[in-house]
Amino acid sequence: MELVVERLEAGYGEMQVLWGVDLKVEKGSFTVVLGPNGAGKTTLLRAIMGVVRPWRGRVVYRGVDVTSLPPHRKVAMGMTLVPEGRRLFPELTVEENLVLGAYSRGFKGVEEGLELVYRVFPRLKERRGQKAGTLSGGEQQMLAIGRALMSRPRLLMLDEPSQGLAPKLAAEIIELLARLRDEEGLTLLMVEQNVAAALRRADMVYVMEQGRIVVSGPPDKVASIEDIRRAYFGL
Amino acid sequence: MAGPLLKVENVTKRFGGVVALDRVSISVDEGELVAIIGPNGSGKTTLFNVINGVYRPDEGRVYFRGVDVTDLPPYKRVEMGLARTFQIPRPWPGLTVRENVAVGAFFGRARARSVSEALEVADSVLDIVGLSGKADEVAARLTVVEKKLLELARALAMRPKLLLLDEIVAGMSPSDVEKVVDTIVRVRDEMGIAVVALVEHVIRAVRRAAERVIVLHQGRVIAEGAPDEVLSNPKVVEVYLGVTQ
Amino acid sequence: MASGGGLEPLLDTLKAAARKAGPALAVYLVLLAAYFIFPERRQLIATILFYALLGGAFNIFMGMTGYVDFGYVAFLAMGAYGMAIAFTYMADLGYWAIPVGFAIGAILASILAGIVGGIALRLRGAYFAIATIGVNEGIRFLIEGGNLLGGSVGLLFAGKIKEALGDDGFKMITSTGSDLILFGLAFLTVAVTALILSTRVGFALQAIREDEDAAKALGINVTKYKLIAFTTSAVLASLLGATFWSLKGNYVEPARVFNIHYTVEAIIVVMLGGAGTLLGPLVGAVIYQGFNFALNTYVAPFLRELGIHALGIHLPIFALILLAVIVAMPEGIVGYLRARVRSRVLREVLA
Amino acid sequence: MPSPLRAAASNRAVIVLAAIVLVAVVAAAAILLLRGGGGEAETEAPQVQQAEEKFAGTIKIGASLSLTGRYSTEGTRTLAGALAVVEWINDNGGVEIGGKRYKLELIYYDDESQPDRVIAIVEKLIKEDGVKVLLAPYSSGLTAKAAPVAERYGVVMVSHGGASDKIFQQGYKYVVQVLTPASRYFQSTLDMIRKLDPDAKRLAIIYKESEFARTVAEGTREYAEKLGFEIVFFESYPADATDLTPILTKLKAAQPEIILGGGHFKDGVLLVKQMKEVGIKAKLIGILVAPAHPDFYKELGEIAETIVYPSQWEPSVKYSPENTPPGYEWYGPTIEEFVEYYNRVAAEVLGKPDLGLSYHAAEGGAAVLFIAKAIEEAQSLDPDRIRDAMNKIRIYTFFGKLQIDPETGLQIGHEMVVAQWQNGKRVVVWPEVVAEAAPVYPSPVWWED
Amino acid sequence: MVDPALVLSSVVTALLVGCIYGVLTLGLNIVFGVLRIVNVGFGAFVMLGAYITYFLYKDYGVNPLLTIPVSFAIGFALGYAMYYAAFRRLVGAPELSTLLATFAVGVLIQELARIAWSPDIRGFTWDIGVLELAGVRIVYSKVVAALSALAVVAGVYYLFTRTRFGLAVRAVVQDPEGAMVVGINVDRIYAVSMALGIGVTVAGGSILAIYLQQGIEPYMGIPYTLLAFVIAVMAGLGSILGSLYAGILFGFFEAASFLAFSMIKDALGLDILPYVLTRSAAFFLLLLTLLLKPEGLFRR
Repeated sequence: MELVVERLEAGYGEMQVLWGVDLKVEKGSFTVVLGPNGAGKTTLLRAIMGVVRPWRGRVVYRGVDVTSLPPHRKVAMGMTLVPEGRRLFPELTVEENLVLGAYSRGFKGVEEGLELVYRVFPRLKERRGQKAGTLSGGEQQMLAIGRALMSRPRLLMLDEPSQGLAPKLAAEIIELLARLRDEEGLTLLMVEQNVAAALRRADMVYVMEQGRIVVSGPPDKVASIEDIRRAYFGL
Repeated sequence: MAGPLLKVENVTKRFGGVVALDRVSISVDEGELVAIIGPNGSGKTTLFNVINGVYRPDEGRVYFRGVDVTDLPPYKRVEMGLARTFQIPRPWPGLTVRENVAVGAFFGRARARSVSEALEVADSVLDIVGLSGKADEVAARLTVVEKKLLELARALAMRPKLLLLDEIVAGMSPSDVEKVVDTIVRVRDEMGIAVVALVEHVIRAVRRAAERVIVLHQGRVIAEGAPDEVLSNPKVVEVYLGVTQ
Repeated sequence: MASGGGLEPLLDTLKAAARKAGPALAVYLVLLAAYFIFPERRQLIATILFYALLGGAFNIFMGMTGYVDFGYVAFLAMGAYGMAIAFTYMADLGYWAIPVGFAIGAILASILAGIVGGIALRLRGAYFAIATIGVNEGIRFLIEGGNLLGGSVGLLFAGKIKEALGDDGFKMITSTGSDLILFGLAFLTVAVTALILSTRVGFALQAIREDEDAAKALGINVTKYKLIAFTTSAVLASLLGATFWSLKGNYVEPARVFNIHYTVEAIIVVMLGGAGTLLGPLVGAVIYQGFNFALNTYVAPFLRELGIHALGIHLPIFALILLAVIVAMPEGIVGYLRARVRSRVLREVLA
Repeated sequence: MPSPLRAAASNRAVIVLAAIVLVAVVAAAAILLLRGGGGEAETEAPQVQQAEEKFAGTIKIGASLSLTGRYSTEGTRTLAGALAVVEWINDNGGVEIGGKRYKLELIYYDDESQPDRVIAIVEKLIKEDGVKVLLAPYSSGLTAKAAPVAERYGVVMVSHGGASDKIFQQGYKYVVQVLTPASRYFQSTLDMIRKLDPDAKRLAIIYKESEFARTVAEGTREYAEKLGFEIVFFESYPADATDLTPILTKLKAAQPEIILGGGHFKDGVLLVKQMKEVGIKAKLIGILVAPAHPDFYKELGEIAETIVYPSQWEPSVKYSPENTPPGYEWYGPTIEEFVEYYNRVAAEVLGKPDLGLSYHAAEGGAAVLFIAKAIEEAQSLDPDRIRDAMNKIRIYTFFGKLQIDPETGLQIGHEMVVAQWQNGKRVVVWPEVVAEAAPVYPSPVWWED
Repeated sequence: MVDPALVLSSVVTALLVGCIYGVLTLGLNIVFGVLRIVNVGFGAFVMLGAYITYFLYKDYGVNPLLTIPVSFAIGFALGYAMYYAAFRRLVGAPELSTLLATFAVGVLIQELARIAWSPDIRGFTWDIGVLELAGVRIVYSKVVAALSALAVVAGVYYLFTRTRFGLAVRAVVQDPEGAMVVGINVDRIYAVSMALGIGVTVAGGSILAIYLQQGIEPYMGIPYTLLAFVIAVMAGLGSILGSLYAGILFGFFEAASFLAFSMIKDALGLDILPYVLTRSAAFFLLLLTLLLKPEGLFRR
């Protein structure tokens, strides 16, 4: 198991958001968490990463209990999060953003890292000297993923990578992630709303509602998936 | 009152070189429930902000209740009966739910004359949206859906003539969507408020409630009419639903 | 509402205001009683009142809007100068010089509030704080450098008060008279604060404090309400400055009346007690001044007896306590209690 | 996270506890703060203390002094000086009233150099501690705050560190002064220059922008014009100026022969130092306050040479019973005795053996002397009788002549001495009767590079 | 009417004193730029630096220049400790809390200094000669102080723009959460930045002491706090090189307005105080800056 989450509870201030989430991510898999706004998907990723401190429960990464480690330690261990809203450094150049991705490695292997990212996202190479804040939405998303790749992660977590993107672009991004999984041996854990594109590639699906996992299983085995899709999008 | 409640006439709005709205004209009658749909970046939010006065259009005029409000600041329009909710709810986190709504009752068209009056209004509106049980809770502690309902209540407490709803059902679970849409329809029916809702994804909600749908694409109105008719319009399917289907 | 008359909402408002004002008024009444029962502590009580009012008037703006006006002391200075001008140049008015002095001070303060408000209220956070410091220092150095109103020497006018009010009048107004005016100001401040809290103004201000952009987008005329609070706070501060520094102290010196130290003390009083609450500044002032007075006049001599010569040791101690309060109870003592008290009655008392 | 129920329970316990503690603290504080010494104030007669056989009782003098804050340097020395004289008087039989001898006691509190503290302290001294006479706080500003309180309670207050003239123009009845007022600070210096060099004409005045220095500067200008000087430069600088070079360059251009000015210690040192840097040369440079401080030379070294300053008092001044002027009566310790007591008090009572002696100390001591003399003359502790007695006092002390203007309480007897740094020492050079040495004039090539 | 020597002297002073202002403001600006904390207790740290130089020079004969790194190290340690003792919990807290907390720390340091070193005003003389230039005398120690100030600014600039630490700091400033997820120990960056800011402030105090050599006392830093605020706003809160530019500009502004007010006074025979009015003008300049260019004059 790449990642095991057990009875995870977390929240902000006095407000509890996660009410005991159990989740397993298999090595090399593409796991997707679905759910409406406010279900706690983002909080789940933030708690796994340690951006918010879990209240209770455990997060085990590759057999090591990492529940209370700070994010920078987790990045060093191979976990990386592409956060909601991308969280780029808008005043820094594209390349500076990418270089910072290798921070946890003490900036080792920056050259190879950049090579990889520019191979995957040729657009970024064209814009390497441009400030990140001036990129288009799609390019920013590429940069966010590229920056995450710079830390050479083994587990890549993504928070709504399709947010704000045209459906076509969103689908492309997801295809690309799937390719990365296949080529680079990444494990992917993704939180999404754009169900259709996500489901096509997922190995395992969890559906969250109000801070709890309500349905889980492989996409084709979860009987209600179609219903969910219809329910959310009316299509 | 003669004429439509809201009339947007040939409005153009540019940001730098980008044309966000390109000669958009729409009108809304009293008590009507209109949905404006369109993909991200189609200009929906810009149109909203032109209507409520956050942006001033580069060209064109906006009329509300027969008055040219193009140059009026937002608060004046609110006093005339325009209320809105936010896509990402923004209640005042430190105030209680009741207090949040009471602020609404003080401003807008309602203009409560005393605190007790404002709180009365607040309680009655909270009843309508089904938040009475949380009245004494601090707003920060509500769930996302509850915050959206709170925003709706706050807007209603202003006794608006026209309610602008920005993505109110986005990302809600199906049961919540149903609940909220029912509430909106009920409010419209009981209070006679015209509603303009922005909707990006949740077409189901549009089908369920809207009487008229306006489709925006790249800053232009590309279709308008009854929901079923518009949603089956091939042009709309192409630009709006895109490659997904 | 059925009658449509204006009386019912007014009564409602007054009732709500009275409920809010009750606890603070009660504490002031206790202080007033203490003032008469313990004549040897009148100046201590007056000093506590000064700080309670310093915090109270400050609180109307800062507590309700979240803006920190570092140049706040300038409003006290306006009041102090107003009263000083009245006596220095219009001593033949006799007792009328007092209301005239208050009026000049209040007018100066509201003009200043209008100008500063118009310029600086557009700024937020640290920028606003620094801009207001700038205004305060700018005026001070203008008075000194331009040699206006006595320049850096300031106006000393005890003699003029004697001239206007006679010897007995002087004694009365510089002691009991000004102390009682302070009490009057205290009641006024509480009443005004309670009234604001009980009307749309208070709701608007709280909304602005919580999220100014949301308030604006919701149709609240943000500028107007900020200015109302700012000016109210300024005028009350000017009355305080006129009373405590001019009527009681008879001496207005720019280096003192524009001293930022008083702003910091106002913040301390408010923060100790709790921002945005009526009881807060009062509690803060009692603790701040009481603590100071006790340490200074009882503990320090006691230590001296023991042979410990640490002059002013209470200041670093106080700084540490302050730091601890900020880190552990950011909402102040009253705020801290309110957030943790479940009883509704008690919560209302603490509000 | 503890369970909500448990949390609520523990919360309640904490609140109850907090409430109890709060109530207890408030009650204790209220009792402590408000109880006061009501009983004491009623006792009109001096209190009898059995322990001290020698004395029939104690007379309390009160003081609000700046032991911390911006006047703490001066305040601490004032305290030591006042305590030194109190001890000297007690060692020499105390104060006599009606054939009985009373011990003096100084009750003092720290006012942190804050005017608003002064008010409460002065009242406490009068009402609770039952003091009969007050020493004013240090500085004119604080004295101006304390004066109305003393006035309202009808207690005599002696100003020793408030040189302001203004306070004495307010018609206060109970406020009197023992030091030379600011407006006369440079008078003796100007007299000296006139005598030494009747041809000197061009005078520059540069002062710190403050009430005190401005009063001095204006008094100097007025007196200098009377003596026929031409004022070629008259300007001020702010208290916290970082660099005075520009203003000094301008002063240099005015080509003065004599420069008088300064304000307080800090800016005075800076002023002199930068005068050298800018290369100003003059026949005589007189600076307020700063040169009187022993550290002045320590910091400036040779730059301080030949700097002249007006002083309320110098340890080396030769006031003695022998040169008592006619019409005056010698009273109190000799200078040697004063210095001895001062050093002992500083070391033993205040725990500061290295507290340098300055004129502030002498001022504090002089105020105590003036009070003691007045009580003996009045033969009473009644404020009005003390105040009346003060009008008649003409004494000569280690501090020099003391005599007040009966109408205003302003000091008219005491004169400034003029001192000069010569070879690393402060030397009294004027007036001639009490001078140690002749002034060096003109300053022989004031600064050579 | 205007004496050329006066003008030249004003220019030189403006330049020299401007560098000092610049380095002082820099200390304030680092803390604000990274942690968004306005250090109201600023003056206390300046005072600390001045005392360090004073004691090392007076008691141990250390060359004052060498005391600058010592001050920096002490300030660095102090800032680091302060962060973990109190300010860690205040990152992101409302302005008021941080303003008061820094104020309390300032009072604490000042009062401890007063108790430890007495309120006496101290000074020293480090005379390394004078340069005479066209009738204007320039003291070498001032030049040395100004050059040290430039060196400190240059060092900090290099650190923030040319090193990977600097890159990480800028990342944290722009998006703390983004920095967190790329593996930056944000807490550590805050701590080091606070340490750096306080270190530069204390070192600035040493430089100031070399410049003035006089008036060292526990409360000496207070006026510099206000001044540094004004200059920081002109620089743009958080701007590094801007601090220096604004410092020098402010030096020139002071000199120019002094000359202007002097001329007005002489020409019109007004009873005004030019040097004091200069201060007034400075604060109105501050307001004007805030009004017209709130992001500062030197913000790119």
